[in-house]
Amino acid sequence: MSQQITLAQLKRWLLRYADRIDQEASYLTELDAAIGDADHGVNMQQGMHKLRQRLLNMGDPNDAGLDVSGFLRMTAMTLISSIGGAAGPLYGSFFLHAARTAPHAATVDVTELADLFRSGLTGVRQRGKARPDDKTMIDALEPAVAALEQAAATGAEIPEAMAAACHAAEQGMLHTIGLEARKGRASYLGPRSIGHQDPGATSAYLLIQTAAEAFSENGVPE
Amino acid sequence: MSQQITLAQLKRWLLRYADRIDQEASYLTELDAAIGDADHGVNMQQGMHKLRQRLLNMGDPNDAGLDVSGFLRMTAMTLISSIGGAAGPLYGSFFLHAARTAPHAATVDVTELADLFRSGLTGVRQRGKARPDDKTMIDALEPAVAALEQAAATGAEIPEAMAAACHAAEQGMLHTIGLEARKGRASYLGPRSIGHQDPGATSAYLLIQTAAEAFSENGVPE
Amino acid sequence: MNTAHPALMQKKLINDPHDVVRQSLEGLALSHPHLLDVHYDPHFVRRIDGPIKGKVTLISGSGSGHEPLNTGYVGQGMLDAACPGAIFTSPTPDQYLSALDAVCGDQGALFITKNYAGGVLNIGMAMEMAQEQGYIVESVLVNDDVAIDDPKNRRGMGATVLVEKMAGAAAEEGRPLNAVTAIARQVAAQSRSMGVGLRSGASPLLGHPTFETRPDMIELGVGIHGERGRYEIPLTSADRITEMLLNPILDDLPLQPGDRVLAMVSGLGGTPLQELYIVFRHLHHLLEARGVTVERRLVGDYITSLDMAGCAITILRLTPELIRLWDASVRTPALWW
Amino acid sequence: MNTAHPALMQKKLINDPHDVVRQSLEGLALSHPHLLDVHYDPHFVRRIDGPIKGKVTLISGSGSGHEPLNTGYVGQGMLDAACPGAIFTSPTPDQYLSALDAVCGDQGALFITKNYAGGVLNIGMAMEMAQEQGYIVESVLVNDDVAIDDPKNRRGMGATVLVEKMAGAAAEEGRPLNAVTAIARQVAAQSRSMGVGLRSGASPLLGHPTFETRPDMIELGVGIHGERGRYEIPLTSADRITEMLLNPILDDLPLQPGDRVLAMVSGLGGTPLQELYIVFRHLHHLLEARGVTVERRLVGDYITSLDMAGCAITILRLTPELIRLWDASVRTPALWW
Ligand SMILES: Nc1ncnc2c1ncn2[C@@H]1O[C@H](COP(=O)(O)OP(=O)(O)O)[C@@H](O)[C@H]1O
Ligand SMILES: Nc1ncnc2c1ncn2[C@@H]1O[C@H](COP(=O)(O)OP(=O)(O)O)[C@@H](O)[C@H]1O
Ligand SMILES: [Mg+2]
Ligand SMILES: [Mg+2]
Ligand SMILES: [Mg+2]
Ligand SMILES: [Mg+2]
Repeated sequence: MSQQITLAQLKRWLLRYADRIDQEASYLTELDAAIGDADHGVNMQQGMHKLRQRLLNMGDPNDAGLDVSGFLRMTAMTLISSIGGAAGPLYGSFFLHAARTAPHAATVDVTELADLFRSGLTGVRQRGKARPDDKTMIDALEPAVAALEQAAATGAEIPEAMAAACHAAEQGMLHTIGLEARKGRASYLGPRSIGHQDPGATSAYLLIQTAAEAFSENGVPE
Repeated sequence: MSQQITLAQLKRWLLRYADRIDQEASYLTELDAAIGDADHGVNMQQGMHKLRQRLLNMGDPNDAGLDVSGFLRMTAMTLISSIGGAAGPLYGSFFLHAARTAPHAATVDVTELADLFRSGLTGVRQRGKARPDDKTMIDALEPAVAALEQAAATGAEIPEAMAAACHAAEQGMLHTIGLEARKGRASYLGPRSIGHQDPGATSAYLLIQTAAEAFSENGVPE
Repeated sequence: MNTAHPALMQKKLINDPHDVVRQSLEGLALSHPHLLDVHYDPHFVRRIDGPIKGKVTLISGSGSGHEPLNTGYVGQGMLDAACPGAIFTSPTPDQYLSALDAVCGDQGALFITKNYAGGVLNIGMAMEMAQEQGYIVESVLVNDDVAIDDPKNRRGMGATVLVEKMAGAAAEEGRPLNAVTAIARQVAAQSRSMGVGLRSGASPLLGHPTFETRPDMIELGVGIHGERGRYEIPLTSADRITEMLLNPILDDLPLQPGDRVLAMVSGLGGTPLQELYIVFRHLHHLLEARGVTVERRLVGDYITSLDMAGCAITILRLTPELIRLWDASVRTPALWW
Repeated sequence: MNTAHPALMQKKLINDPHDVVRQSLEGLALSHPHLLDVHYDPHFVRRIDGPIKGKVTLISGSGSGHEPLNTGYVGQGMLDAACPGAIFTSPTPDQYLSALDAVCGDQGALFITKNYAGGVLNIGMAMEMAQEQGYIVESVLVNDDVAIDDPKNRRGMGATVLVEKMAGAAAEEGRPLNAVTAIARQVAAQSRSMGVGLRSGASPLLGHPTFETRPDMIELGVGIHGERGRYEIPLTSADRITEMLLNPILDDLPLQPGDRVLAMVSGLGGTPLQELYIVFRHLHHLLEARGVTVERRLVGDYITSLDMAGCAITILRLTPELIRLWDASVRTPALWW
């Protein structure tokens, strides 16, 4: 059997993401101050704080009777009800759509992971109607998912596949600097949005990055 | 007969004061910004601008049928109706009371001048209820009038008497720097008013200074 | 805090920056105990006398920091509830749903939101959930900001106040949901706005101004989220700025001689009334010079962007019906007649 | 302009700084054509329906820059006329006299002014001239600012709004001059205020802020003329600041459990409503904790100091009669119920 990502790892991912968001909140907010409304870090922190509380209260997700799909769905609902702004529904849609594709099982393998990430991305795209190069979180997520899919197709193990996804997300995030925004608040600035890194692409990169970290460690106890 | 100050000289005095106020308006306003409400220069400019217009429209005061008393009264009414704030009624009272003491004649000598300045000062004191060392225009006017009186009593000619008054006004103005205000807006600052020169004492010094200039020149045509 | 520019740090009358929205709502509730009731977690502000039978329910939502919008427009003749999000952050779907549960009468509900990605996405989710629960709901998107060329991408600005007032009056008259929705859409369609920022405001969570303007420059085409404008232009006279705000509005909403309008000048939070009157003065002159009658007017802080200095102009083309709805009695913290 | 500190230069929506007062009045007139009429040179703003037979006439004056005070309080149930001086400059006696000529009915007039040297001196001259011309006039000086120890030297602050409202209601009821004057004096005597400034405003004529605050310091005990406060103190929480504003008020106006008050928080022009609510919230808690009932309340920009950031608290001890006068109908640009 190929390597599996456990529910415990999914949980560790999101706890780690919550911590990373706390660390980077003012950075994200400053990025948003440059081309948006200076709230992205705060919004994400608010949502991830709520999610952390739920995750910690939940104990072992298996004992809580959750499978991967249910776990992702719970994550989605929590984020939707606590982030607000553009990021809330978008990250919410990511997890909601991922949950739809995710197996009703306690683990996922790399192919399933790629599928559910793709599905999540489709959710973000359907909800937000943004396309690549619109200077949004899509620009980090799309290359990450593509890299993950490719790695999975070529039989890569999880750490390797996630490292590729993480690298692609980072490139995508950096690529937003040169773009003129066509979606979201930054689009109101027109050409003045060029030269600034998109805050949502940055938080999306951190999401992939923490996933890469959490999915590559094995059996580390909570 | 002793030296006389003519109506033409009185007129020249106030025109000169109007010009000096224009030059020093922002200085006076900055002084007021430090311990008051940043309007003294503007207020004085407003009033002296109105007065200048009247003086220029009037032509020769003698032809306008004015004596010294009437001339000072017209000045008072103009300032009262156009300066506002504390300075309007106070400078207005100065000229109103001076007019009461001034002769119904076309000229005044140095003793009469000292009398009418004293009377003007009394007007300011009655209206504003301030005493010396309260950090107000009184602190420039009081020593100036005293010096003028003393010079007149010792038989000084006008230029000499006015030079003494001007010097005393300047000393009085500078003396306000060390004082804590007890009257006017600066009093609200309490001890924080110390170390700043009083704007009203400064405009009062300029009033005496321009008088000294105008009364010492003879027969310069308008 | 922007320690690099201590002189530019923004001092505020707040306690913990994270408590600003909640404590401000508590103060609002205490300021208007006879008009409003505030619910916390999730946050919404409701008319004290709702739900009202036979009346369409109006619910509006937006980020905090635009006060009095929207919480100040809750009351008779206007909103049944307002959902305040975090600062500059659209409220979440469950705020809308909780408000709906609390105030929805028997005639369905209209959601009003400004056209921002966050507003649209959250309202969209709220609508889906409300419909799943059996509610009859409609929504209107306000997109009056002509600083943005593409109408579909235009931000909602001052027209929001006008939509809420006129749709509120229509609801109060007992008109059905489709009619109230049509009024709201009509007001939105006939309104245009444009704003200018002279000095950045500061979000309490940021602690310093969102951006710095250069000494002689100002921001033309700002929204109400403290962001920079579409263009940076040299500071000029109030009259000239008024023209630069009105012209793009008129390019987009061609007014004919004889047309009657509501003209609104809203301060952005840090500009005194004195200056708003100076802008309104010239705006009035410009409109009357085109033969347009300024039939109704609103000058003051009605939709703000925290403590940004500047203002926004909104023009609404009126019909006799809209005038009647505007004049109808209203009793809210911020509009009362 | 403060060229040494270009970043601190204050940008404003004005044309020529010398035209600010006049153009702002023109904008006010256009904003409220059904309520007000503005007279220029000398400047005064009058009720459109005055003079009113059988009613005592109320005239208030103060420098410009405190908007909506006083021009925004002209109308039914409040002032018959307001005389706006230059910015921060008390109006001249002939402004009062021209206003008197225009609006005085047959019951005499009450002049209301804040207790500043300029206010007192100009009103004094106006009274003398009016009496010479045969008018029956009274005056009331408002001196509610407890930042100044000596009551005789205290500035007039927020109590001015309350005096104008309640004396206005008494006049509208047809009470005679001595009774209206007594009400006005009672309100003034039972009111106390204290203000805090977080950031200096800027007079258009100065072009830059009146003063600079140090990064972590604020000004406690400011008036409404853009001046520094009585004390410079470190920036602290809204709750703590509220206590520092309320305590000196209570030292001077000892309230007993069971007392009923009107509590007002007025922004100084550059502080958003959001923060005023946070101050009001704690003010309310503090008063109720002492057993004092906050019976009436007013939160918003009612008496300002151009674009200064900060606020002032005013507390008025109420009687049943004062409550009735407060609740009486009023129709002015800034207060309307
Ligand atoms: N339509 C969209 N599709 C995808 N991502 C979007 C869209 N609109 C905005 N975003 C993302 O959301 C980020 C901003 O999120 P946030 O600041 O939390 O919300 P808001 O813009 O409402 O203040 C942007 O940086 C961008 O990456
Ligand atoms: N009671 C007073 N007696 C004499 N002079 C006074 C008195 N009050 C104020 N002044 C003078 O007036 C000056 C301020 O004038 P100005 O700034 O024009 O008026 P305001 O204080 O009303 O703004 C002070 O600097 C002071 O010299
Ligand atoms: Mg944002
Ligand atoms: Mg002054
Ligand atoms: Mg936002
Ligand atoms: Mg003054």
